[in-house]
Amino acid sequence: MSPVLEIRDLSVDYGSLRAVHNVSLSLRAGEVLGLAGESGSGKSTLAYAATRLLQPPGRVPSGEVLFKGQDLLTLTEKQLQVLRWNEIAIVFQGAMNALNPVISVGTQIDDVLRTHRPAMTRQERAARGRELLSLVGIPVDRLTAYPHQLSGGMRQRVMIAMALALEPEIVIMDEPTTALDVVVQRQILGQMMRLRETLGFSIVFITHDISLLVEFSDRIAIMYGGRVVEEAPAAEIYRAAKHPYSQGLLGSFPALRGPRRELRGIPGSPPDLRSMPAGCPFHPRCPHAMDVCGERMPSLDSVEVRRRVACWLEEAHV
Amino acid sequence: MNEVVLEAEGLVKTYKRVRAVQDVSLVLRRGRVTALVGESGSGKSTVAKLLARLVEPTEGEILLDGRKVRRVREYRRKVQMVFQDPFASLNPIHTIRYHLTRPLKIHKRQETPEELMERVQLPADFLSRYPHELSGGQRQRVAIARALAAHPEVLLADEPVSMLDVSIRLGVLNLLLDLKERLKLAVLYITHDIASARYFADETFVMYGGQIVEGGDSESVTQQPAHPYTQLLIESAPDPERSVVALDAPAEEAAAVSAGCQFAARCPKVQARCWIDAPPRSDVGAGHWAACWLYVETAGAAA
Amino acid sequence: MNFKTKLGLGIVAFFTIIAVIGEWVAPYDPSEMGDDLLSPPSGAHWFGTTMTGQDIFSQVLVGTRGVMVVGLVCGVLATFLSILVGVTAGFLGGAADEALSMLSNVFLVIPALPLIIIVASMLPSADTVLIAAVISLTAWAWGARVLRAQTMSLRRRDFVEAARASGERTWRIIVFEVLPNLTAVIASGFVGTVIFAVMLQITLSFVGVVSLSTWNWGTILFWAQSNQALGQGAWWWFVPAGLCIALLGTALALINFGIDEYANPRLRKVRA
Amino acid sequence: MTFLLRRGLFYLITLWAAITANFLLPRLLPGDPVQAMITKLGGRLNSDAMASLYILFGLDEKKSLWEQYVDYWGTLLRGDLGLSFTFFPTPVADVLSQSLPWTLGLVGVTTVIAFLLGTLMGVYAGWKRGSWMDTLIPVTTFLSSIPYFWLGLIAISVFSVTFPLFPASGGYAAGLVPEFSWEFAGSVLEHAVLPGITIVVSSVAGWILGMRNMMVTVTAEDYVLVARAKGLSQRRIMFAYAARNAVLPSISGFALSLGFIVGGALLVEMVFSYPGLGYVLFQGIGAKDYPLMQGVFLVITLAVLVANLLADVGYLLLDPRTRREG
Amino acid sequence: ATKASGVLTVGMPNGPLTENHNPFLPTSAAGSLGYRYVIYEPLAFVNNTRPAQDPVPWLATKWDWADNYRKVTFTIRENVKWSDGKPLTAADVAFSYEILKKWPALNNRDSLKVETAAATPDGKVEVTFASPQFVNRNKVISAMIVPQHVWSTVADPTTYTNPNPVGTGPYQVKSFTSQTVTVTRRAEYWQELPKVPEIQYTSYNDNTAQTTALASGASQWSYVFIPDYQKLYVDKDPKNHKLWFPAGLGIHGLWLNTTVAPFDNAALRSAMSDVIDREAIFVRGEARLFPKLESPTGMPLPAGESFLAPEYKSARFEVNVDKAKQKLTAAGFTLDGGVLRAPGGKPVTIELTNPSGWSDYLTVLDIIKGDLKKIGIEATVRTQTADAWTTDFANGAFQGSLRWTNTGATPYEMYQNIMDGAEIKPIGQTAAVNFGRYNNPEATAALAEYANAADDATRAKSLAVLQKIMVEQVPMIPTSAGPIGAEYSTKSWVGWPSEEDPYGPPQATLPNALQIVMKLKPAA
Ligand SMILES: Nc1ncnc2c1ncn2[C@@H]1O[C@H](COP(=O)(O)OP(=O)(O)OP(=O)(O)O)[C@@H](O)[C@H]1O
Ligand SMILES: Nc1ncnc2c1ncn2[C@@H]1O[C@H](COP(=O)(O)OP(=O)(O)OP(=O)(O)O)[C@@H](O)[C@H]1O
Ligand SMILES: [Mg+2]
Ligand SMILES: [Mg+2]
Ligand code: NI
Repeated sequence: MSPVLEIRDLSVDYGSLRAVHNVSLSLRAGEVLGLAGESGSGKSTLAYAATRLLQPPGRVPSGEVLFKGQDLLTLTEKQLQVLRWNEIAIVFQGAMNALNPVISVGTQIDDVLRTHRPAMTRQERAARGRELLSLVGIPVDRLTAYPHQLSGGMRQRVMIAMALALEPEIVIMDEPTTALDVVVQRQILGQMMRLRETLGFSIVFITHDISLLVEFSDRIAIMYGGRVVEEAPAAEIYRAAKHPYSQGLLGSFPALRGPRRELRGIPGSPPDLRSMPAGCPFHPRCPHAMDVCGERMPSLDSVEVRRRVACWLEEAHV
Repeated sequence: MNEVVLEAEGLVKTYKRVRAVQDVSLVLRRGRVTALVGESGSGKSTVAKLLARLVEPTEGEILLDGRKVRRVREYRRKVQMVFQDPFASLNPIHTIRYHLTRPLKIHKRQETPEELMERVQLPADFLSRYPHELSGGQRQRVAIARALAAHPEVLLADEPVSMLDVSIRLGVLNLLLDLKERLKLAVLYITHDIASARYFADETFVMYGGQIVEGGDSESVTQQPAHPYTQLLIESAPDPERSVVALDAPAEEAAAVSAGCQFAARCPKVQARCWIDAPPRSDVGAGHWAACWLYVETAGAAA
Repeated sequence: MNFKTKLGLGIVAFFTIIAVIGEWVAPYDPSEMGDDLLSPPSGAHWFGTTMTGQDIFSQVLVGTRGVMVVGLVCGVLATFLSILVGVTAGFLGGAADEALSMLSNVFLVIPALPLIIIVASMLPSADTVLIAAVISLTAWAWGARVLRAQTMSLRRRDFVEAARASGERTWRIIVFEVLPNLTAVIASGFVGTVIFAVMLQITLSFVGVVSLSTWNWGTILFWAQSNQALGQGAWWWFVPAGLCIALLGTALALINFGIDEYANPRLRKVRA
Repeated sequence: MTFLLRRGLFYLITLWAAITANFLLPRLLPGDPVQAMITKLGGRLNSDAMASLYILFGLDEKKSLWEQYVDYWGTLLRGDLGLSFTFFPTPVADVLSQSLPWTLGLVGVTTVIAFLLGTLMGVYAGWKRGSWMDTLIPVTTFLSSIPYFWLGLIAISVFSVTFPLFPASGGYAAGLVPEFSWEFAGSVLEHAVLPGITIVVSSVAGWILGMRNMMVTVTAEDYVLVARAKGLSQRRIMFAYAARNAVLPSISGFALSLGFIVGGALLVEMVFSYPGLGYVLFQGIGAKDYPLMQGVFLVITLAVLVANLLADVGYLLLDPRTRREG
Repeated sequence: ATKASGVLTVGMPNGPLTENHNPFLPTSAAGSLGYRYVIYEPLAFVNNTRPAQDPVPWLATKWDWADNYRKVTFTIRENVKWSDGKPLTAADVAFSYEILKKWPALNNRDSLKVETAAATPDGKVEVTFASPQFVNRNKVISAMIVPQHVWSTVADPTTYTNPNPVGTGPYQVKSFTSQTVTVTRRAEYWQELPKVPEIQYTSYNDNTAQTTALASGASQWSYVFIPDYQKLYVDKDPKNHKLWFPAGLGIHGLWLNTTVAPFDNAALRSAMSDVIDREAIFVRGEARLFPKLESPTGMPLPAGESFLAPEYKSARFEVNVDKAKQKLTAAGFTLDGGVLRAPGGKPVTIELTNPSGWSDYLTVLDIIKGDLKKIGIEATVRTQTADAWTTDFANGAFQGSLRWTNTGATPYEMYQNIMDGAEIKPIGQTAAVNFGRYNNPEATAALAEYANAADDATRAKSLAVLQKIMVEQVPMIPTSAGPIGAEYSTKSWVGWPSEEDPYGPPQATLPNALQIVMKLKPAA
C-alpha cells in the first residue's frame, strides 16, 4: 500500500532553535498513526510544518512533504488552498481557541462548504451542517450557537465535525481530547474510528496519553528532542518498546486495570532545545547510555519489518 | 484513623442559575491523599476554590481543625492551593524568587526560597528565572513549592498534571506523595486521570452534576465501582490492553435534573424513583459508599 | 528594540536635552525685540525673526521646556489617575466599580476647554505645571475606561487567584500582580496622553485662552498666526515650531509601537 | 430586568452629575456676560451701556446659585434651554439646531470616513505585517501629529490661495440660502472638501495604529490559523476571521468618538470659518453665555452618554460572548 | 468665490449669526453686522472723525436745542415712507425715544436719559431731558427711528427678533443664513435710490479668515486688524485695496492703578509717559493702524484739534529720558545701578497684564517694558485669560494694563472715563469707568462743569483744566489714538470716505454706513 503522506527529512527551525530534526514518517491510507513524546519534543510543530501552517518565526530549512507524490512545501498558496481541508484537515491542540468566537459554529462549518463546494445550495449546506453535528452527538439546533455557548467538550466535537465536513484523505488530530473527561473522550474517538471505517481516511493522532494511543492507533512514532526515536505497530510498542525513552514512557503511566505495578518514570529532565546534548539527545537520561551515545546520533534504522529505532543498542544488534 | 484537618459540610455554590456544587460534604485527613474525579464541569474546581475560600459558598460551612476560621489570613496559612494550569498560575512578570519569597514573608516563615526549591527538587539557580523560562513540569513544581511555603496542613491540587507528559506527570505525583509522607499533609487531588487516582490517592470521590456520587478507598472505587456513572467512567478509561471495542455513539448533553438523581437521564439502570428523589448514600463495602437507589434495599437489608 | 523605537526614543531624548539646556544655549532672549524685523533665516538668526525682531531659534529652544513639562506632568498625573480609578474599579467590581465608572463617565463628558479656562482664570498665575494638572484632569477618564476593561479580564486570571490563595492583601495584588501586567496598556496610554496634552496645550496657546507669559511652541505659533505669518510668506516663523510638534508626536507614536512590541510577546520578531 | 434597571439608574445618576457639573462650570468662570460683551466689543460699546445690558440679559436681579440651579432644572425639565446671551434673544435651542447639522455633517461624515479608511488600512497593515504598509504608519502618524490649525492653514494657502481650487471659508457660497437644490448641495460639498480632508488626514493615523496592533494580535490566534487550514480565501480569513475580531476595541472607540462629534471641531471651524457647534461653544465661553454653554454641554453630555450606551450595545451585538443568555 | 456684479460684499470677523433683525440689540445679526443702519435711519448723521462738523440732517430737517440742552425740538422730513408703505410721522419719532425710556434694556446704544418725548400738534417732536445734554447732543440726534405701528404691538421688544424689519432706509432684508445676510434695494425711497442694488454681509470666524477674504476680494468692505496690511492686503491689489483709519475722540493707553504706591505718584507716572516710544507702538505694536497719538493731552488729532487748549496747541509727545530722570530725582526717586528706587528705598517694579489673545496689546506691553527699563523700572508682562483680565481690571486688581477709553462727540467721554472721581469704586468692586481709581476733586469738578455748562467759554475753561491734569498728573498714560477705521476696495465701488474726503467714519457697523452706501458709485 502506498503512503498518502510521506514526510522526508523534515527539519523545522524557530529562529536559531531546531525544533524538528530530519524527521521522516509515512502515513498509509486508512491508517491511524500515533505520535507521542515528551512535551516540547516537536509534535505539534511537525504537524504544522507538514500542513504548511507554521507561523513565523517557524521555518522549514529542509525536507519534503509528499502528498500523493506532490511536495506540499513547494506548492503556491493558491494551490494549497484547494488541497486544504479537502484533502488534509487538522484538529488543533486546544480547540478551545480554534473556533472564531464571534461567528456561529454553523457559519464556520458553512464557510468550508461554501469555499470548497461552490456547487452546493444553501439548503444542501445547511443539511450537511446538521448531519455533521449529529455525527458527533451535538443537538442540531446548536448550529446557530456561538462557541462560548458550548462546553469545551462540545467545541472539541464541533472541530472534529468540521474536520470531517469534506471527507478528507487525512485528518490530523493534535491532542483533541486532553480537556475532556474519559467518557466523552472515548465517545468521540470511537465515532472517529467508525467513520474511518466507512470513509477510509487516515489519521495522525498526537497525544500524551499512552494508553489511549496504544488502544486507538495502528502504528506509533515516539518523538524525543525533535527527532523520531522509535516507530512501530502499536501493539509491539506496548509489548516490547525498544528505545529506552519509549520504555521509560511506558513505564511511567499508571494502569487502571490489573495489579498495581511499580512506576519507574524517567530520571532527569527534558533537554533544552537551545543547548541539545551532543549525540543522542536522550543519553544524559538513558539507563543504558554508552560512550558512543554522547558522540554520535544513532540513525533511525529499520530493525524489523515496519519497525524503526534510533538507538545504539539496536545498532549493535545489526 | 488519621485526624481530620478540613471538613466541609453541605457546600452549595450557585452561579446565576447554574448550580455548580450541590450539597457536597468532604473530609480531608492528615497524611492522606483524597482524589476527586468526575465529569468535566461537574464542579471539581469549584469545590477546590470553595475549600480555598477563593469563592464564597452559597450555603454550607467549612471547618478547619474543627472550628470556623474567620480571619482569612490565618486560614490561608493552613490551606493552600495549586492551580490546574501551571502556565497561568505564575505571574509572567515576576521571578521564581519573588513567587516563593512572598508567601514566606506573608506567613512569616523562617525558611529561605532555596530550601523550598530543594524540597521540590529544583536547582536553586532557577530562582532568578522567569516562569516562561521553565518547562511545564518545572513550573508546576514551583507552584507546589509556593503552596508549601506557608507550611500548610492542607494542599488543594486542582488537576496539577493534566498538561504534562506522563514522565513529568509521574515526577510531580511522586513529589506529592513524598510530601504527604514527610510533612503529613492532607491533599485533595483533582484529576481526570482515574488511573493516577488509583495509584496516588488513599481515597477517591466521584463527582457528577455538582454532587459526590461515590466515595471510598481508591482501590475499591476504581476496581469495584458501584455507581453506574463510576462504572461508565472506569469503563471509558483508555486501556492499552484492549483494542477498540464497539462504542456508543456520543451521547447528547443531558439537561440537568431538578430533583432526583442527576445521572438518571444517562443511566442504563434507571428506575422510576431515580427521577423523583435524590438517592441517599448507601454503603457498598468497607468505607465505600455510593449514592444510588440500586443499593438502597441491600443496605437496608444488611442493617 | 527595533529601529523605529530607537528613532522615537532618540528624538524624545533630543527634545528632553533641549528642554533642559535650551534656556542657556539660546543665543538671544526670546522676548527681546531686535532690529531685524521679520527677516528670513540667516547666520545671525538661524530660524529668522518675528515681526518685532525676536529670534525664533531662541524661542523654539526656550519653548521646548514648556512643552516637555506639560507632556510629562500630564502623562504622569493622568496615567496615575486613570490607574487609580480604572484598575481599582476593574479589580474590585460591584458597587465600587459602579461608583468609579460613574466618576470617569462624568469626567469623560465634562468638556475640557471650559474647565481649563476656568482653572486658568481662577489662578493668579497660570503656569505651565498648573495647566498640565488641569489637562490631566480632563485626560484620565478615557484611560481609566480602558484599564478597567483590561483589569476585569485580569482579575480572574489564575495567578491573581493564586496570589489571593497564598494570602496576599488586596492592595498588594493590585499593585504587584495586576499592575505590572498592564504595563503595555499603561505605557501606551501614557504616550497617548503625552501627545494629547502637548497638542491640547499648543491648541490652547494658539486659541489664546491660556497664559502666553512663558514661551512654548504653541505661543510661537500663536504669534505667527495672529500676525498672519503664512499670508506674509514668513514660513520660518511657523515651520520650525510646527515641525517640532509633528516630530515629537511622531516620535512618541514610534515609541508606542515599540512598547506594544515589547510588552506583547506575540508582536516580537523572535521569541526568547 | 434588574440589570436593565441598574444600568438605567447608573446612566441617570451620571446624567444628573454631568448636568450639575455643566451648570456649575460656566458660573465658576470669572466675569459676567455684560463685562465680557463690553470687552469683546472693545471701544465700540461705551461703558454706559452696561446697566442696559444687565437689564437686557435679566441679570439685574441677583439670584443665589441655588435659586439659579433650581430654576435651571425647572426650565430644563420643561424642555426649555433658555435664551442665549451671545445671540440674544435667540433661544439656545435654536442656536443649537442651527449649527448642529453642520457639525454632524462635517465632523460626523469625516469621523466615519476616517474610521473606515483607517480601520481598513489598519487591517491590511496588520495582515501584511512587515510589508510596506508598516512604513506607511510613521508617515500617517507624522501627518496627524502636525497641529491641526497648521495643517488647515497650509491647506488653505496651497489649495485656495496659491491654487484656488477650493473655497477658503464658510459652509457654502456666501450668496446662497440653504435649500434642497443641486447648486446648494454642490456648494456645500465644495466647501467641505478642504476641512474634510484635513480632518481625515489628521485623525486617520489613530485608527490605523489601533487596528493594526489588534490585527497583529488576532492574526496569531488559533482560529485564524484554523481558517487558513480550512483553505478559505485570504479575503474571507482577513475580514471574517481576523478583522471581525480585531475590530471590537476600535468599534467601541468609534462609538465613543461619535459622542464627541457633537462637540464640533473648534479649530476646523475657526480656520475654515465653518459653521458648527465648536465655535459656538467657544464664543459662548468667551461671552460667559451661561445658557448657551449649558445647552452645548447638555448636548455633548447626552451624546456621549448615548454613545456610551451605543458602545455597550454595539459590543453586545458584535461580540456574542458578552451577551447574557437566560 | 465669485460675486454677482452689482453686489457690495461686507465682511466681519464675528462668528456665526442667528436670525435676528432687532436693531436695538448689539447681539442681533443686524447689530453685529451693522445692516440695521441701512434699514433704520437716524434723524441726522454725525461725523465722529470730525466731531466739530455740523451733523447732516437726515430724517429730521432741523433740530433746535433749548433750555441749556435739556430740550430738543425736531422738524421731521416729509414724504418719508416706511417700507410697508405707511408714512413716517412725528409720532413714530416720539415713539422711538419713548421706547428707550420704557425699555431701559433697549437703551444700550447711547444710553439716552430721555424724560419725555412727544409729537407736537404742529407735526414736530419734542424730547426733554433731566440734565443738560451738551456732551450727548450728537447721540440724541442720531437715534434710530422705528415704526410705531410695528413696535407698539410687540409685547416685549427686548426679545423680539423682528422677522420682517420695516424701516425707512433704502434696503430690506432679502435672505438670511447663519453666515451671510443679504439686503436688497427697495423700489422707492424718500430720496434718490443708492447705486448699490444689493449688500451681502458675511461673517467669518476669525481675523485670518476675514483677512484672506479681503485679500482675495471676496470681502470688499470690512473692519479687521491686519498685522501687516501693506503686504497682506494692499499689495494684493495696490490700485484698489485701500484702508483709512481715522481717529475718533477715544484713545488707548496704559492704565495704572493710582491707589498703589508708587504709582500714586504723579511724577513717576509722568516720567513713565516721557520714556514711552509712541512711534514704536504705532509702527510695531499697532501696525500703523491705530493713529499715532501726539498731543500730551491725550487728544487724538485731527479729530480733537478744535478742543485743544491754547497752551497745548503745539505740544507734542517726545521720548525724553533725561527729562524723565530729572522729574524722578525731583520727586525723591533715586536711580542707581539701573534700578529705580522709590523715596522709601523700594525698587520700582510693575506688572503689566493683558489678555493672552490680544497680540497687538501684548506687543505694545513688550515695547513699554523695554522703555521703562531705561529709567530703571523692572516691568514684567503677564497674560491672563480675557475673562480674568476683564474682572481684575474692573476690580482694580492690576498694576498696569492697556485698555481703551470711551469715545464721544466731545473729549468729555474720554476724560470722564479716565478721571471721573464721582464714579470711583473701591478696589475689589466692579468699576465701569475710572479703572485707575484716579481721585482728583479738581478733575471731577471740571468734568461736571463741562457737562452742565451753559456757554462755550465755561466749557473751554473746564476742558483746559482737564487737559492740564492729563498732561501734568498723567492719570493714565495714553499710547495710541482709537481708530474708527476700515478696509475697502475700490474695484467695484468708489466714493468711500478718505483722508481727502473725510465725510464720515468708514465702518460698516456705524450709522454712517448708510451715508457711505448712498455715496458709492460703480467703478468705471
Ligand atoms: N513560536 C515559537 N518560537 C520559539 N520556539 C517555539 C515556538 N513554538 C514552539 N517552540 C518550541 O519548539 C519546541 C516544539 O514545540 P511543539 O509545540 O511542537 O511541542 P509539542 O511536542 O507539541 O509539545 P506539547 O506536547 O507540549 O504540545 C518546543 O521546545 C517549543 O518551546
Ligand atoms: N465563575 C463562574 N460563573 C458561572 N459559572 C461557573 C463559574 N465557575 C464555574 N461555573 C460553572 O460551574 C460548573 C462547575 O465548574 P467547575 O470548573 O467546578 O468544573 P470542573 O469539574 O472543575 O470541570 P473541569 O474538569 O472541566 O475542570 C460548570 O458548569 C461551570 O460552567
Ligand atoms: Mg503540541
Ligand atoms: Mg476544573
Ligand atoms: Ni464661493
